Amino acid sequence: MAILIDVSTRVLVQGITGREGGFHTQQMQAYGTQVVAGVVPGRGGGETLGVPIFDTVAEAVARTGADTAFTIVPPAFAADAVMEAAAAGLPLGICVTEGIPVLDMVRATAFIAGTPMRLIGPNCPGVMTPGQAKIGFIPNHVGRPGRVGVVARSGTLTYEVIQGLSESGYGETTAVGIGGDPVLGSTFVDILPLFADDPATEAVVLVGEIGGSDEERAAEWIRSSGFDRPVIAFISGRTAPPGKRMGHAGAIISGSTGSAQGKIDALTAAGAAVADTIEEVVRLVGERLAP
Amino acid sequence: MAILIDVSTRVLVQGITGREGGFHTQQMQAYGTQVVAGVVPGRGGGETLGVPIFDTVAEAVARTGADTAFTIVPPAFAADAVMEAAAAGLPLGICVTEGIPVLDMVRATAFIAGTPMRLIGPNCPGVMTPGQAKIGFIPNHVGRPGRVGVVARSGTLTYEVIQGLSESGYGETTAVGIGGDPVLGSTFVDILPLFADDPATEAVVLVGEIGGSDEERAAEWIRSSGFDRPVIAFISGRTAPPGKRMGHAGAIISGSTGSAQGKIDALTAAGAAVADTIEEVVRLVGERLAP
Amino acid sequence: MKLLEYQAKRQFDRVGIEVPSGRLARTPEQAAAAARELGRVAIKAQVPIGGRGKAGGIAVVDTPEEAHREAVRILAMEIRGYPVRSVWCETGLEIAHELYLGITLDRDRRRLALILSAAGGMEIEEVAATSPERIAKLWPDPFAGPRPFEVRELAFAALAHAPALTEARGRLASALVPLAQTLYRLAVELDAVTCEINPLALTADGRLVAADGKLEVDENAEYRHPELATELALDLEGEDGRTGEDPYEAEAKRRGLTYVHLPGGSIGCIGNGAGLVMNTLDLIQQVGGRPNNFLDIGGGANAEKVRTSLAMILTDPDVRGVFINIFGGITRGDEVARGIVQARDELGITVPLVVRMTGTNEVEGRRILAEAGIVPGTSAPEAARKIVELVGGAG
Amino acid sequence: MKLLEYQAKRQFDRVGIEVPSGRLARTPEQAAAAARELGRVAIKAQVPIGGRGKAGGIAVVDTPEEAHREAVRILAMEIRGYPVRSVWCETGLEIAHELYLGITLDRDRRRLALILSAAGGMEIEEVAATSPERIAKLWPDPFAGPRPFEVRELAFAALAHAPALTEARGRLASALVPLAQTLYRLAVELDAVTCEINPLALTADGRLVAADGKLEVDENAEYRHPELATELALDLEGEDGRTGEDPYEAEAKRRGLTYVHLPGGSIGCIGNGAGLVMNTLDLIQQVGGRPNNFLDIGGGANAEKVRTSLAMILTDPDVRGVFINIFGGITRGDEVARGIVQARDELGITVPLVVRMTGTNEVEGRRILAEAGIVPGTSAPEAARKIVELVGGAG
Repeated sequence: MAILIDVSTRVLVQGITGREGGFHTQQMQAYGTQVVAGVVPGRGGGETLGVPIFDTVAEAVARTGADTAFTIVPPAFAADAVMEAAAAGLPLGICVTEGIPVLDMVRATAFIAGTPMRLIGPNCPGVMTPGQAKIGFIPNHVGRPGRVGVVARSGTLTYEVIQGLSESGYGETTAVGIGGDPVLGSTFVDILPLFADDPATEAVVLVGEIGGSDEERAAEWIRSSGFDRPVIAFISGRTAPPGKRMGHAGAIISGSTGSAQGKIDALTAAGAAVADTIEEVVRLVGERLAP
Repeated sequence: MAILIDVSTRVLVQGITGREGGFHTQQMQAYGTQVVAGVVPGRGGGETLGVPIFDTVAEAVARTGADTAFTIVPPAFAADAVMEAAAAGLPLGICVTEGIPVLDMVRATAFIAGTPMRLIGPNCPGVMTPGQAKIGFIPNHVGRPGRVGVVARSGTLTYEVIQGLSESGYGETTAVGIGGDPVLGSTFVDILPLFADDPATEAVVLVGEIGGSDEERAAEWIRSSGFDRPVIAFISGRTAPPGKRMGHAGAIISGSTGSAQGKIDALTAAGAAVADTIEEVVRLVGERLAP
Repeated sequence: MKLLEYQAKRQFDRVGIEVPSGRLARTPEQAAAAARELGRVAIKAQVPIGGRGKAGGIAVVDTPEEAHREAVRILAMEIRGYPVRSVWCETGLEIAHELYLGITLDRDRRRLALILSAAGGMEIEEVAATSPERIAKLWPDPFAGPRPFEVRELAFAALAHAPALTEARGRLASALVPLAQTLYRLAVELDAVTCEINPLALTADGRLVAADGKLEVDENAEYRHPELATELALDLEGEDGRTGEDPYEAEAKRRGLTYVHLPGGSIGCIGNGAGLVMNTLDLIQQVGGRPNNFLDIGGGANAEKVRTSLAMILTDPDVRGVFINIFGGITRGDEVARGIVQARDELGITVPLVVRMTGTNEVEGRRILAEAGIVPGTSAPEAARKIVELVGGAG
Repeated sequence: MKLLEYQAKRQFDRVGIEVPSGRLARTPEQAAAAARELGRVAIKAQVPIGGRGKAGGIAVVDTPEEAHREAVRILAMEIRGYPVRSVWCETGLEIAHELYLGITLDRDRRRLALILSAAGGMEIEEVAATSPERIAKLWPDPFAGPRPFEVRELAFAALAHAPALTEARGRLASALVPLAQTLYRLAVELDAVTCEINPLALTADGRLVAADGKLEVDENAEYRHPELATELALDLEGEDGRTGEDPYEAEAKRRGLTYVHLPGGSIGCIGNGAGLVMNTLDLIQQVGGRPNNFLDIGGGANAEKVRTSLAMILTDPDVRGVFINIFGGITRGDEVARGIVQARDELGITVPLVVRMTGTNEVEGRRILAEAGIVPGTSAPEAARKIVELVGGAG
């Protein structure tokens, strides 16, 4: 079992002829992900990497039955690309673009709220269901089919956690990098219920960081929903100086809800085990999984 | 029985302290309509005509249980007033204001589409359920409780029809003046189904005019819905010279759908009886009502 | 309120939509100067109505002398009733393809519609009627306006029917995004109910240029754009004050009345509400009379407005009787009655006045009329028969 | 990007939000001239940080001589690290009441929030914490912006807690509608994540005036507002090029790097991805080391960027070793490895380099490093222990 993507997922790539778009399409194909269409306005009718190209998402969907958009276009065009995919009726979009103006995402998320789309990202590493499919940047070799769900804000820490879980033999059901921007398509509280509905997920690792209140809201959800699987959390940025901008637009300490300690306290109070290091994350997962 | 308004309707007046607002509030009170609140920003806490005034619609609704807005404010402020009433959750709004910029109504109708409100108007004479309540301009003495539903674009022709039906003894269930603007909250196809659901309405008089395609769409609805009561129609403006603007922004002949003959043909084909004069309307109603 | 071509183009230019270089000329000398400056130009009559090309209102000239001669000719023209007050002298374009891009109010959808076709030019209406698939339409969200992807979808749909543009479609779609967004913003800014570029010229060197423009502003929103109304009035009225409109209608507009002249008719008509007045006209015609006008005093008119309206109607000597049809709702019978009596007395009206009065404050209104010797009826058909009887039938 | 007060006010003024009259002065002479022109003025230090009043960066003066003297003093100040480059000389207001009006990004709601309070001034944050009911909030539709009735509702909610304004609330609500709409449009136009008027002064004669202003532009959207960035750079860097920022951070910004300096630390840190670098800092600290910086090469960095980053880090002589932590995703190990080897050779780096490398193209990357004599690890905690061992612990 898995969430969001699996072996049947049919991916459409927006920006497939770009340098990064092409490289990561190849990586996804190598992983076994079904890439069924590319969309590049004005280049419809062509082909790249064995994938047909279309002028519009609507046409690509009509012709290929794509069900998931992978958006990897420059920041100035990304919000519009996400809206195009949402308007075409796609139920899932994954946008990895970094540096999108935040008001573009305010408008894009408002728009997709009126469509069937669930958006992951932007500025996220994507999603991997080991052994089935991956969409985004997560390195192909790190995942291993298994028992643990992963949801993380930081891209590289997503990789760290996946690698740790894989090397220890626990493996992952699905790993979701939700991204580090202030305005995201999905936050922890949007992803955790999906794991709750996935019987194969025996525990969840939540990787947060300073800034915003997504971790606090996750803690509140864990508490109020009666989520019945162990949650192991990790919060990065504990040594970050307050008020310094740490690269992720979201990672600014603002008020008590943004601090690492506030998040750790909230998660602990909700029954999550909070680790100090990635190694400890893996150890705590092991202690909590049924033998 | 009736549609839209009845003896239990609780009306809130936006613009109650204006010259027209005050006069027509008195007329409505004289008719027995329950006017429970007025809204005039900055004059909350006051009272006029025995009606308490509030600063906002939301407060007026919370404090008085008003369920219908009567909007009689100058054109520059009317669309905003309608949106305020819609945002406050009112299920019915009746806006009589004439001269509202059409793009204001484009925005207002888009806004209220996301609210519970059904809007009648703008630039309409309002609604009367004889013997129970009236909201708007329809003269108090013309109506008489009875058997016929009336839906009309022109205000004054609404009065003519009501008077004719009343004097002939048939009377009305409810008469609805939907207004003459190009962008309306409700058109014929929005009101006809309400009469279909009202067992007391034994026949419907539809008063259209040149311009737009609302009459054609009404004909299509009558045909496709299997509406089971006689429809007697009247189309005004048959001697109007093409291309001349006739005061109602909507009454411009534009393409074949806008012409009087096109409308008459469509309604006739849908089984409606089309009269040449108001007197004939009344006669045709009489012929079709059960004795 | 329909703007003239050059006014529409000035608006386009202001918001960054490319238009051909041009100069407005109100005299042949100015036209010659424009040709001296710009070289080969088209001299185009500025009238708020279509069909000027067929009427001879456009000429292409190569020299200042020719420009002068053609301007003399065109400035002396009257096109479908509109005297030509000015000409727009504009450089030509090397046009590779003519597209159509327009915005108009769609009543049924309650939105502005954005319309694009690769089949621009004079026959766009015919194309729309015979090959609707060649016309692509979009109804943008009224708050967000057209989004880039929506315009691209529109563009690819429209260009799919123009094989000559297949290669260029990606570039054209990209160029149409800001153009359509700008045009839409302009329409919203100006409260336009029509905002059209036809043809939208794709030039030989790949630019998109507005070769002609139409802009019509919602009359209910004119109060938000007083500068446009002022500008237009200046352009339509020459030094002689002739506007090209029916003189009675021009006068009525000056007096702030909603009036349509029906020349040759003998019965003046006044009523409250457009539907009622239209019906009044129909009634008169049905019993063999000929109405002279449509005059709607609107809702809530006072005595003064009634007086002004009666005075207006009687400026046409063809009017041999007046039918006043009042069904008071927001309009009050007593106010109307006072206006009628005042007008009769002050203006010394001698033609027959037939008044039908019912509705709000009708008792008081009828009393005022009766005291002044005017006997009001309550039935409109009867009143119509009476005025036709008094004035005589059609012809 | 935080604008200075006078820049924010210039934006307010441009869109029609009233601000007090003022002049920018970069010299005491200009300040004296401003006082001569405007009379009694406040001389206000222009620094992109709060607390300047308490720091002595504001003075009210009555004469040009006083203005000169105070400008000399304030222009010599450094406020929380920022040298004062200019002063804003502004006329005073007769303030009857101080309100607060602000717009800021609300992450949870994914919208801009419009915030209004009748309790404006310095203590607004305290009011928000202790009397939240005195702060009214609105989250306007991102496409439509705040609608008049929404602003009125906001205004009546905020003013309900200010008995002194009860009588004036209707007039204030009316005035706040265009003000809030204009401020919101400005925020959207400038991609502002904060746009604040505090205090919003209600003057004795009933006007609403922006007595102070804060404007922060989203860094991701700076490319849409190059003029603002240019203007701000001119104002922050004096003739000596000092910006008031940490000199290492200023240098890093010039080089286009995402770098935060942690003065006094001994271990330079480089990683790909903010989360990973933050975690790298945490790891070093956990095993007793002191990181000198945060440097995120971001996703997809090439060899050149790695070289530039290493060079940057080593400009601080306190750095006695470097930890490079790479978990390749969009970043490719081979590119990073090439950059490390190039940098070491070209820059002649002698301090220890510890590289942790895994992820995309790690095999090729590790081969390149190994061939160059750099032995990469794959475990971050191990690598952290190693660099701390080589450099020595904290202190």
